[in-house]
Amino acid sequence: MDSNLMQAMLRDMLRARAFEEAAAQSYAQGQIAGFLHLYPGEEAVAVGALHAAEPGDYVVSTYREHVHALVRGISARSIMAELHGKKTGVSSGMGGSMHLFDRERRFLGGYAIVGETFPIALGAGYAVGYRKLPEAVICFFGDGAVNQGTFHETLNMAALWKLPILFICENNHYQIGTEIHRHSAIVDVYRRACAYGIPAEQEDGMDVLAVYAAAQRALHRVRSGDGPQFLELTTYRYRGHSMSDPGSYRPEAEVKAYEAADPIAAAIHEVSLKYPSQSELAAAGPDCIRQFFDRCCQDGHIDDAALQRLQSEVQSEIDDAVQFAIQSPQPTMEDAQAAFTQNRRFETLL
Amino acid sequence: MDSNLMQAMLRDMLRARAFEEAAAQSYAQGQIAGFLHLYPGEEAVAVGALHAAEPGDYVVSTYREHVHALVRGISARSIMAELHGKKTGVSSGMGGSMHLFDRERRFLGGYAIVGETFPIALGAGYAVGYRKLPEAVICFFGDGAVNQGTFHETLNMAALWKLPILFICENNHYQIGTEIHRHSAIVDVYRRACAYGIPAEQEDGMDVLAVYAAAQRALHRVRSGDGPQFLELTTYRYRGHSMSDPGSYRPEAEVKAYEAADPIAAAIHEVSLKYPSQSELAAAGPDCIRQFFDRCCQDGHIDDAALQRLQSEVQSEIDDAVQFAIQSPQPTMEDAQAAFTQNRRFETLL
Amino acid sequence: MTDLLYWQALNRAMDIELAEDDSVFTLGEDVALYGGTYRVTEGLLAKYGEWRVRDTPISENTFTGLGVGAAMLGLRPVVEIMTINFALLAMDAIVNMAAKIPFMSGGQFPMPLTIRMPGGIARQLGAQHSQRLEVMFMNVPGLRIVVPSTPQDAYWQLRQAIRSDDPILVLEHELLYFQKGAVDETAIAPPLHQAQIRRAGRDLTCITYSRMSTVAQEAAAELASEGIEMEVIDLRSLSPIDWESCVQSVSRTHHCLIVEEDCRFAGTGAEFCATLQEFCFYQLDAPIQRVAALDLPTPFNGALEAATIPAKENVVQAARKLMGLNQGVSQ
Amino acid sequence: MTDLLYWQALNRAMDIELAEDDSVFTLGEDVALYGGTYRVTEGLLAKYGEWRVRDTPISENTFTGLGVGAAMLGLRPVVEIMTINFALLAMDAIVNMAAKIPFMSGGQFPMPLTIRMPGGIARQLGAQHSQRLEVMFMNVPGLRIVVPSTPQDAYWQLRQAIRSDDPILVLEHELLYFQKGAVDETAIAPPLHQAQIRRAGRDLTCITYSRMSTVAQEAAAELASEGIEMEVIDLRSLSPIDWESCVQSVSRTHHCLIVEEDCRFAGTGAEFCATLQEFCFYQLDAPIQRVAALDLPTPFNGALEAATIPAKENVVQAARKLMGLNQGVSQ
Ligand SMILES: Cc1ncc(C[n+]2csc(CCOP(=O)(O)OP(=O)(O)O)c2C)c(N)n1
Ligand SMILES: Cc1ncc(C[n+]2csc(CCOP(=O)(O)OP(=O)(O)O)c2C)c(N)n1
Ligand SMILES: [Mg+2]
Ligand SMILES: [Mg+2]
Repeated sequence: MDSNLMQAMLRDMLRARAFEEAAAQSYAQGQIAGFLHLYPGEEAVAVGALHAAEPGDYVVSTYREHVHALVRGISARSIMAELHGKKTGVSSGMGGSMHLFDRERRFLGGYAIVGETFPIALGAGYAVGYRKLPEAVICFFGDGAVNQGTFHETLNMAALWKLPILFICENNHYQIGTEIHRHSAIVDVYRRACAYGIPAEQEDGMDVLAVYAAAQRALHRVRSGDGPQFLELTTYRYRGHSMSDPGSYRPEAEVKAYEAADPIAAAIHEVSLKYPSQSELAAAGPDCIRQFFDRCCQDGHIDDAALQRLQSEVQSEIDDAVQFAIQSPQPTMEDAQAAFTQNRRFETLL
Repeated sequence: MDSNLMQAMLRDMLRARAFEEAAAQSYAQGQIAGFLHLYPGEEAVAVGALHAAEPGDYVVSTYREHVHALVRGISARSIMAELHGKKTGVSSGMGGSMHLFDRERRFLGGYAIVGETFPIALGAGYAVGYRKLPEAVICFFGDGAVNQGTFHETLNMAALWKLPILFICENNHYQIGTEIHRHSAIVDVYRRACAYGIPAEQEDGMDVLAVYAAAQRALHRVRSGDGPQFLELTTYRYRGHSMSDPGSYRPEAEVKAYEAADPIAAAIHEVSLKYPSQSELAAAGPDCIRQFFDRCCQDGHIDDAALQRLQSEVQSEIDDAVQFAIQSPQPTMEDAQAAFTQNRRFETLL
Repeated sequence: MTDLLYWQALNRAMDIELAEDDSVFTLGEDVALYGGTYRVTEGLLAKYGEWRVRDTPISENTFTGLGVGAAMLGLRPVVEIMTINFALLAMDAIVNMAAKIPFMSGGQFPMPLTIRMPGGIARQLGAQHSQRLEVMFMNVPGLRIVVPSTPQDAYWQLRQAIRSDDPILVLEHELLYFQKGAVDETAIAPPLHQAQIRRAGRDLTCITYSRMSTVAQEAAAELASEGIEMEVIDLRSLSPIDWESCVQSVSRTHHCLIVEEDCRFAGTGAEFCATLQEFCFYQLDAPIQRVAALDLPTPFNGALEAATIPAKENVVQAARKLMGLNQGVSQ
Repeated sequence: MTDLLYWQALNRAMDIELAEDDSVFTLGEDVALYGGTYRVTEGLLAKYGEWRVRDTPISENTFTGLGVGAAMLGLRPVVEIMTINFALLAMDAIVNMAAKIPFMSGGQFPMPLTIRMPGGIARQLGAQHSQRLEVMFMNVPGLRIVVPSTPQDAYWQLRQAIRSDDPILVLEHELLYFQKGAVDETAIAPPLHQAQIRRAGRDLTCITYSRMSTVAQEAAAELASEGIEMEVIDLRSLSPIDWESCVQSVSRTHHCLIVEEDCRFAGTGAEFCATLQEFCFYQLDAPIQRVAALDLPTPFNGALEAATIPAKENVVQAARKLMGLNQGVSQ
């Protein structure tokens, strides 16, 4: 594999991790408010898949989309500024963490209502098909999202009309606190695609090279006019669902919920906002970044010194982004009104 | 097979046909208004399936539900009266053709929004499971309904919690004017069930004995705690989608729509409300009633004379139902208000 | 100037927009081969092909959302929801997506989406098929709503909606499709949201829209024979509302009657009333009155159904009562 | 009498109803193992088991519809929709099914269904998570809506809703869950839909509900220091509305101010205003005024977000202005 690509992917994985950790810190310091859904642990998915994409492709994502945006080429500055609600944010401070949009980079947004990415991707796919262009639409969603009606409705129409869409399920096995066994009749998500005749694969979402290869294959088929493709990438998130979720339902909460003598003091809310313990992490399999770095070393694409340089470059980029966000101006109510009405070509009465 | 059962099923098929034809006539005479969705051609489905059901089972149906209601044991009088909007109707004239309800016979209603039967059946199945009763819920729906999100959401939950539901798809290959190839990525509807691990079968819905046997097998599994089961019954409706639809999109409309020189005078709306021609009917396969009658004769359950007796009995029953409906009183606004508020145990202010 | 049925006027509007701009397309259940339940898209499949006139499965939320996604890529989708009753399945696409994306993206994405659907009470379709849900959309900032009551307005407003970069709902009415009226295709259209005085009058102002505009005009004719001159204002748009026209009229007549087919409680008329009492309080000689549908699901029975919605007689009586109400305490 | 947080009061209500009637059960996303996003169902799984406290997939329309079907079989489901924003996906189950089945069946099927959900603007959750959709449900005959603003009401009204045979929406508020208040579990509850005077006053009447009731009371305290005595009426129920209490108050004070968190245009306040101007027109010294949210999707930025919804200052100013408006022309 091409060394530049390997290095670029490693860099993006490091950027992704550093970005999210910085965001968590800003949140803890009260600089960021609202819901903040972080990505650590899942980096191989976004990085592998989006490195396989072309600039002409469209990307649709969820509320857990900072890393998709970052890898897609949106600057850390403008993403971080958006998380801070600033005017310089990619959505001008109107959208926030869950609603990053970038028209230029064909980033069609982060959506906060689970299941919305499907129809948006379907519409984009329809538009591409309509214009008979060689572009693809990449649609990200979680394992919990596949139980929304829109999943089903979308896959049917996408297959019926052979639209150029790559569906990527980021299966981190949890829908907030509900494990996949308790939300889905079938836990191998890719098997859902059989109901529509859509070719589907399951891949190790902790292995960025496997993700990259699978995404490339699938995108090739999409571009060849084979219609929609489906990729399930199994992964794991290290943090809770969002910054307001300790994530402590995994795994001891199950016991605790039943143990709880006093219903009001149920233990599952007491744990602090920290990472799982080393042993829990180990049980989840090797970290995707560590794993990829080892592979890069082994294949001679990088060494420890280069890694350190890379890490410090990445850290400066992210530190700069945070500074930029903090120093950026707040949007005004006039900015809000302008965002609201700027596409209005007709008069408004009164 | 038991002779009584054979005769009962034949009788119900005749009743079903006669009922619907009488309804069509009342509609043509302006006695019935609104949408009227008729069942001729599909009788084997309702009759076979519901004869396999127990009185303790629940039935959920669509706007095309007169025959389900009739076979379930609701009198022709009270169904016909409901179609006429009368106070003596099974829903007191408040529901109409698409909303037949009968609490006593566990007939949970006809629903006019496509896809609603699924969550209703799910809730009934949940209640039965909750009480650990040996009852089953039978959920009817069309081939067009499987593309609603509720289909997917329901099948997932039904399978996840192993609820006692028998899903029966009445596949007549059309969603109003849209043939199944043009609304579903997969035309063998039963294959949709694979996405939830629900056992599924496809059966000839024109053969009442095959339907009966399949429904019995499936209901047995449901009652044994095997969780939901899925049955696709292929069938054909002889009339248009409803009385306001000539049904003329089959098959010549396809040609005509493209032929139409003047867009405003497109031919597909010009055809009158009649049955398809003999040749079209023949192409659809033998009529389910004729086919079953032949079988009954062959097996010695009935002869021509008995059939004539049966037919005249059935005709009197239906004629009586029509007379009853016509002579029944209209509901009053007080009846409407009573239906609206009669379950209110709390005060209403002002 | 030709006489067209309401559905024909819509069909003409669709045809012209499809012809003039290849980014326009339409989709919905049975819009293509069948030509549309109310014939609005008749003949268009043959002319424009399946990518531009597309039959869909029964998947309202998603095919409406498809329109949103396609609009983000610069197409101008016209989504037909077969009846407004099914829009309840597509609320997420309309309210959470179409209405909010332009704003949430900081203005990056216009939303040139048109959603057409008939609503209102037709004849004995039962409670689930007899809804008037327009008020649900009025409270959603970012949506615009037009309610044409004549073939001419249907023609103009659908064309304008398709050309707008905002998401616009075009609410048709099941009982208007077969009404005939003159359509001038060369005349210059009034602004999309401007109200229209359908009949001038000095004694009281009737604010109404959609099919009730016809009912109100009939009532006005009857009232005139008794010497009561009722001005009838057809709003044509429910969001935004042309308050200016309403205020001018009410300031002249000092009496205001609202006629809507919507259920009365928290219906569209509540907003008309609330804003107008604010603007015109000191000009009003009596409280604003609403004539509206009963707060009851629609009964199937024909006579009861008719009794739930305003008829000419109800409007006439309310107007008479209002004119006699100049002093004394109401209720 | 104990001091409880709002969520704890709801939790107590759930616990008691589950204990007292085995036909009660609850379901929703993360209600069981996780104990509910706002802790309302905490501890209930351990006590009642999974059939009675059920985690669901993300399938709002269908699990709400499940509640409808189960209610038809005589269970008393309490459906939690995690936030009201997701109720847009469940509109068909709520509006077309729950609200209409009792009527369409000619009264055969009661609908003892409770749907709980928090709404309103919390803190920087973005436009899709900051909705107040209550007005959408008000226009639906057959639904009843309660909006408890205190722990005591939360406790009472949830219990009453569960015991009712009508479908009832219990609209909670994200910012109220961690408010503390006294809860008397032995006191007799007022009727479910009765409004409550939170503060008496002779000069003007403020009609409000849910979290804005708190804001209005703060404003009233400030106004009192200027000599303006504002009566604060907390509606507690949006459908039906206790007009009697409102009319009595307005007839005394001759001034009416509506405070709602809803977007102003066609918001809940429109109905309050429309009906009250009708009932009280001749007692009013000035037009009824509405203090409401801006007609704008909610911006993410914290300062802008706050500026879109009414704060104490806005209420104080509106009240002052209203009291100065006794003569002259408005607007
Ligand atoms: C329609 C809807 N229901 C519920 C929620 C609340 N919610 C936010 S994220 C989430 C879990 C989604 O899980 P998954 O799809 O697996 O994505 P993940 O968070 O694991 O990346 C839920 C239930 C929502 N945002 N939208
Ligand atoms: C949600 C919804 N969308 C559209 C309709 C209009 N409609 C009524 S029946 C029907 C076709 C249903 O086809 P299918 O499920 O195959 O049942 P069939 O009529 O063939 O028995 C449609 C589109 C509806 N009633 N509800
Ligand atoms: Mg997940
Ligand atoms: Mg069909």
